[in-house]
Amino acid sequence: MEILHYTDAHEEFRLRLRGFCEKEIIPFVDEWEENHIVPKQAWKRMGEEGFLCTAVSEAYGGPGKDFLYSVIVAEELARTNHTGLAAPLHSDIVVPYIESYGSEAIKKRYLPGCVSGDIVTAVAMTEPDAGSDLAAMTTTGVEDGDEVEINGSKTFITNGINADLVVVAAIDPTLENPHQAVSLYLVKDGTPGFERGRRLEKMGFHSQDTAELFFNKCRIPVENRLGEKNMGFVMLMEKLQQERLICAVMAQFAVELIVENVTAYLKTAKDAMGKPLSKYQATNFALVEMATQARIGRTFMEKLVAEHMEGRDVVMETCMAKYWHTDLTQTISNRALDLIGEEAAAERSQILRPWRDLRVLPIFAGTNEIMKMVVGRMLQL
Amino acid sequence: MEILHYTDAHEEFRLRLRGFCEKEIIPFVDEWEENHIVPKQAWKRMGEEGFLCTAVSEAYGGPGKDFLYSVIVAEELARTNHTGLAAPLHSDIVVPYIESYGSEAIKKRYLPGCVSGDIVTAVAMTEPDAGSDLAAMTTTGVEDGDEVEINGSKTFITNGINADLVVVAAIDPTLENPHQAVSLYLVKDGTPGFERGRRLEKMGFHSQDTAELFFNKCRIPVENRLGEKNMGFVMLMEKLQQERLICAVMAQFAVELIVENVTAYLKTAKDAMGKPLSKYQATNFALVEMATQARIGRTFMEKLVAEHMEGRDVVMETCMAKYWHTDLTQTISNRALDLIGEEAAAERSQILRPWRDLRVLPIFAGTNEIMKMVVGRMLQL
Amino acid sequence: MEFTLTKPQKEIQKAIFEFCKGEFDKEFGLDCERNRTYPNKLLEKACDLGFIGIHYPEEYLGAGLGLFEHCLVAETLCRRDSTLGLALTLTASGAEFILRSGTGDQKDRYLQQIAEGRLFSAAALVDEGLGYDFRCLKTTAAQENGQWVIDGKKSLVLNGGTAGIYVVLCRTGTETEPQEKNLTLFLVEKEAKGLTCEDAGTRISCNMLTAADLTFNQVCVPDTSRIGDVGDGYRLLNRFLDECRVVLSAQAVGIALGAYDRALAYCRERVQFGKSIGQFQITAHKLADMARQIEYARALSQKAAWHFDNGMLDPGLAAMAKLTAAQGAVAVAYEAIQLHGGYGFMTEYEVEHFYRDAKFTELFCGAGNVQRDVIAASVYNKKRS
Amino acid sequence: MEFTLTKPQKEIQKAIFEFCKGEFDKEFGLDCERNRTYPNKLLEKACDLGFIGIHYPEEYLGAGLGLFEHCLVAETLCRRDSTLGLALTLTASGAEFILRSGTGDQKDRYLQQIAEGRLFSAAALVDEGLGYDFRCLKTTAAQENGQWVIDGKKSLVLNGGTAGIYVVLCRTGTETEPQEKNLTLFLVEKEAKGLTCEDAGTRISCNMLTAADLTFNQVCVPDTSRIGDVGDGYRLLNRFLDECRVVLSAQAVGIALGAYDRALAYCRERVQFGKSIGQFQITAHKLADMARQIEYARALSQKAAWHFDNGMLDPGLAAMAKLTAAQGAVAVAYEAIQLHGGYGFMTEYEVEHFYRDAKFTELFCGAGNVQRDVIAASVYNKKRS
Repeated sequence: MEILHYTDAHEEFRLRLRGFCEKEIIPFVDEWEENHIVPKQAWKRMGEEGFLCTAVSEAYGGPGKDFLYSVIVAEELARTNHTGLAAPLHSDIVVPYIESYGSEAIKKRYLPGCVSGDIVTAVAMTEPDAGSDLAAMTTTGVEDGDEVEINGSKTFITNGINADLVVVAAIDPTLENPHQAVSLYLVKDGTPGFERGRRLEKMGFHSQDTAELFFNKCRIPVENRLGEKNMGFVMLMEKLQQERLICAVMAQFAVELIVENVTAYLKTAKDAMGKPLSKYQATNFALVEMATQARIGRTFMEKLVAEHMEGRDVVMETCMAKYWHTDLTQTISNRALDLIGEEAAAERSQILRPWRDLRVLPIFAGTNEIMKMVVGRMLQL
Repeated sequence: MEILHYTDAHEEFRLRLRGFCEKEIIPFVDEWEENHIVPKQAWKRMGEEGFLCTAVSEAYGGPGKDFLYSVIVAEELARTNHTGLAAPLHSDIVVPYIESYGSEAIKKRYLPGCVSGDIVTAVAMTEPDAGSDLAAMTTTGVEDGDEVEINGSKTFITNGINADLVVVAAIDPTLENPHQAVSLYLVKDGTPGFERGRRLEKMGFHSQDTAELFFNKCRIPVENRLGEKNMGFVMLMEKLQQERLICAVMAQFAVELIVENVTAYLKTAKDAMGKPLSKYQATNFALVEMATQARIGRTFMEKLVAEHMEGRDVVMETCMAKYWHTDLTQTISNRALDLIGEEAAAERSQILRPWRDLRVLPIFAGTNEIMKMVVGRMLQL
Repeated sequence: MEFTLTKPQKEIQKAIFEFCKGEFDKEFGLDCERNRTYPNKLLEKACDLGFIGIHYPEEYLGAGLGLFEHCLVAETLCRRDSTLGLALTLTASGAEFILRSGTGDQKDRYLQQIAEGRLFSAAALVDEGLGYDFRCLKTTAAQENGQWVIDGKKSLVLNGGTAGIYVVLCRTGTETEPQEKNLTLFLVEKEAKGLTCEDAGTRISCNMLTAADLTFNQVCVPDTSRIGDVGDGYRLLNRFLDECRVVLSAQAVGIALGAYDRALAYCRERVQFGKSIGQFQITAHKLADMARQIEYARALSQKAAWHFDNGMLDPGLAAMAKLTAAQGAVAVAYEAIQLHGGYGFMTEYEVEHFYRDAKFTELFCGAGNVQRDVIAASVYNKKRS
Repeated sequence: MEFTLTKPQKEIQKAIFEFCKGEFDKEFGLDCERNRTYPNKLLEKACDLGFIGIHYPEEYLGAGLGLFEHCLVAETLCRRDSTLGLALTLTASGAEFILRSGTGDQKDRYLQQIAEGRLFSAAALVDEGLGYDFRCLKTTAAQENGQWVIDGKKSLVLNGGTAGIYVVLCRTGTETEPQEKNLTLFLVEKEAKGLTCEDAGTRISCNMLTAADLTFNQVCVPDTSRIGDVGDGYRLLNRFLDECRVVLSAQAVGIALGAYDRALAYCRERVQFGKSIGQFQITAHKLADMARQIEYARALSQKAAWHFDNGMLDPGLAAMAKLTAAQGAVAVAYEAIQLHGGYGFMTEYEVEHFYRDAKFTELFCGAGNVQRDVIAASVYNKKRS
């Protein structure tokens, strides 16, 4: 039985994207890693080819395709062995806030650009002192008349440098309960008082422009608010399922790529007597175990994708998957290095980059500890 | 999406079986564990109620139902927290050899009894010096005229004492290659030269009568041979998928029962201040992790059941599942004891028995190391 | 630093190996466990040879040696037979309270008999259903005209029913007082009126020792039965638990060694696919990881014992040694079973009871999370060198 | 047994802590690593203070102390800054061959310069693509009129390109001869004609040190450059690997300690949900397990060093110490990152480079399965006491 049903249209899309990655992404990945950023042009090309925001409806310039297209984009991008061109973040995490909660005017104004790649988006939640504890947020959004003034700073913002449009979470300082005081605002590049801090140096994700953002008396029109005032937390909650599912999907594909690569490496590499390393029993069993975990992970991931597409509430299961799948990336990538040995310590081995990049998966989009807290609550433990 | 589709008929069957277990099994489990055997009468009752050999076709007195009924039996029996009444072994592992390979006469003679519970079956493969290495088998089957003489000994035979009919693997001593020399024979209780050795004392599985079997100039009619002469290994291979799948299914249900029980225990037990132990963060996270593993295991198991029912070749996947799921029973049962602490060391805690019983799962029906060898070969590592 | 046993220590080890060779019998051990009968003769011999209570002062028939030597005895006995080894080294459970904190009179009264194996002792600490949480304990002791009256229930007390004396942890202060102040320890003799022991049934292992649930109903003891000061129970309890955990770590190391010895021997003999299974890399690596786990667990266990003898044992180190050694023993015995294949699950091949005994050491005196709480408390506010 | 450092050892530890406090600078270290520039001045100071080559004989400016003290230096430096610590203690890679097996002339020629930090050395052992399999090595040395002519390729040689001397493992016997007989070691100076070094690019860590692929094309060396006897290379290689693994285990322990120190400090300061995150049980338990892993890895590492100094080091013990300490360091640094949340992934919070440096110790000198092979070989035929 197949859990997911890919049509010919899906497969045609996948092949087109794969060709695009081979021609326009993979050859430039090392350069992007060097530069610690992906050129805007690459985003634009993705948009031109129809690889961004595949879910945005025709009304706003999108193709209005199903979630499987997002899964395909995540899978093919995973195979480019870099993280800078963070299309899933843009298409499946940030843009949905705009499409779900933006006013008609906002949607008409911004969504076509998001689809075309002219507008790169980012979401700004985390603050220096508000990581796992979002309620500790101190960035304020004070609405007066038809304007909102935003003050505060955000950190760890993916696409922080490239972003033309940022969804910013800010709190109403006049209210007691932070959970009922957060609103989401759209801040455009170039708005006075909106400044970008330094690009942050990281263990991995080198091709991705992670940065701090500062808002200093940053005034925006009130119509740039997404959804109801002070309903920010509710909106965040509503979007959690897809956000966490996408993390699990990315993790699963990363795992499969590593297993594929390390297996190929160890079947090719030979000992002094010409025996393939994969025939050493300890290595052989390790590869079997990794293949098994990848297969089990794939099945669970596919089931959640199917249920998500059916519109079912699988928030708890996606939290489980976010932690389980991202943890799996750690055991698998560490084991891959161990099996290859010293040569894996060189960047030229290509197996090292995913090990560096993936380390952040158990941390971002809600640490795995937070995932377990949420699941624990939902299980009423 | 549901991977498995249980009909009302399935559910009605499950409820009937659950009621039966509550009335006729659970109250006697402690006694059976004491006696190290399950009374024949219990097998008979299972048969009378239609809980044995649900897959055997009407032609031979069975109901000819689908594999989901076997899954239901495995699940409900798992909930009786004992292993003696090994219906899955009888119904889904041994009897299929008879139905698939027995002559019409043999099937007419024995299958109705297998269904009614008048005949309890066992399969005798393992020998003192032929465990993982079946090719080292030394039990011989020499056919002369219309009789076969079997000589040798077998060990670790489940239902060894209760068995009325045993499928015995024996080797033709005149042939070179053991893989082309094994035949399967049916030996009836009471056949001269067929003797049972001592019941083996074990770490767990106390209600199960594991024994040695001896064949000393044991002569049976040649028509008791299952299938072609010397095709034993091929027949074994053909049945491996279901055998290993059933192990994974049993393991999965054992895991779910433990998670359910330890969670209930820790939600009920309170510290000196009345705080439920499940609210201690370390315990809370442990329960979340166990629940997650159970859920992921369930998804993979269900997918394999569905594919098995579709008649697809998932031998490799079932080998993966046999090792992965039975290993999971070990981590889960050990963790359950750790979370409960000293009280779990007492048999009265009920959580101790599964820990003792399950230890054999990674060993029987092909050790998990053998599973990995097989998968490694199928992956062409 | 120095990483070898002294000559006398090596001799103790050797003496015990010989004792076990002569006195331990597999079938006998299995029978004792099956029938839940204690090997009294064996204990007597071990006592005569001075193995039991080797760390007791000479005046109480001990050898006046350290906990390190006692641990060496426990490790070696458990290695030869995990079940007999535990049975021989757990008869004095709770006696540490008397040894470390008892009055001269209490010592004179009990320690010698214990060292002779004529008297079993038991530590009755855990209240029914409360585990290692000693805040506002339910078992209480109230002073009534010069006596103490004890009421309460203790669960799963090892040696309960056979012990001649029980060291009982009671709350003598109010519920609202902190546990550091409201607990006191008392000695209760088995004949005490109002004390009833109910057998707790079979357990994961150590079934040749008894275990019982105790009920104290208006049990009166004189003030001279008090161990330590009133309200000093919690401090003494923790010192006791530290010592127990160090000994448990040594027992666990011995159990791991015994399981490893048997697995190694089996892997050398057992032939499958035309070669001894030890020749397969996957088997060799299992043995390598088993040996490695034993090596570091043993180093940590010995370090903890040495620290105890030098008066510098930190509760965190005791808990680390216990958790590491117990986990190691469980992992090693687990693989020992796996390496034995079907035989591993069979009683007669012994490794299965090494696995059960290993798990016992992991659960006894607090399982993983209890130990982690202790370690965390001791490291969190400390600067480590 | 004894489980404390001697007074002099404690003083060494203290002196290094002070040195680090005064000389180590986070930004400086990060810059060196970023720009792949070696901190020569820092090395000179460390040499002047006698920290480097502390285990060398006095005539070569060493302190004539043991490997234990050298390990203590390495552990302490790595704890303060894993990257600088590794950089300072890996410049003499391969020099152990000279120290342990070199001729008097070879020692006079090189050891002092090494101890002064004026000369880097490198061990060129691993043939391209062959890892730690030294059977019928492809790099050969043939005798031609009194000289040896070396041909072959070595991969990813640490200090390749900067080292003044290379210790090169060559096959001098036939392919059919066992490795125990057909290998020989030679000293090759960097100026040697026919030796070319190609930078291997950036690596997981230690980028302030160089690494290169070496090509030996008809490189001629006199017989006086031979280390040990002809055909004795394999034995010396293994002694060398044993020593390296013990030192690596100490570096790994230091790395783990450093990551732990930072995580602990962060958990005390960082407030979320109204309390410092160290107050959450799950955090406390992570810290407890980190501390425990460090404790046993350290005990094993120190035991191995002590065994080396007492001439009783078993290859299995060296491999156990290396694998245990490296795995521990990786696990501890991993959790240190996790406890830092998003900051853990950021370079400026340091723990990410501790994690990379920890992984380096796990991969260097043979990863897990290489170590397990060594351990298995040493335990399989041995009776353990």
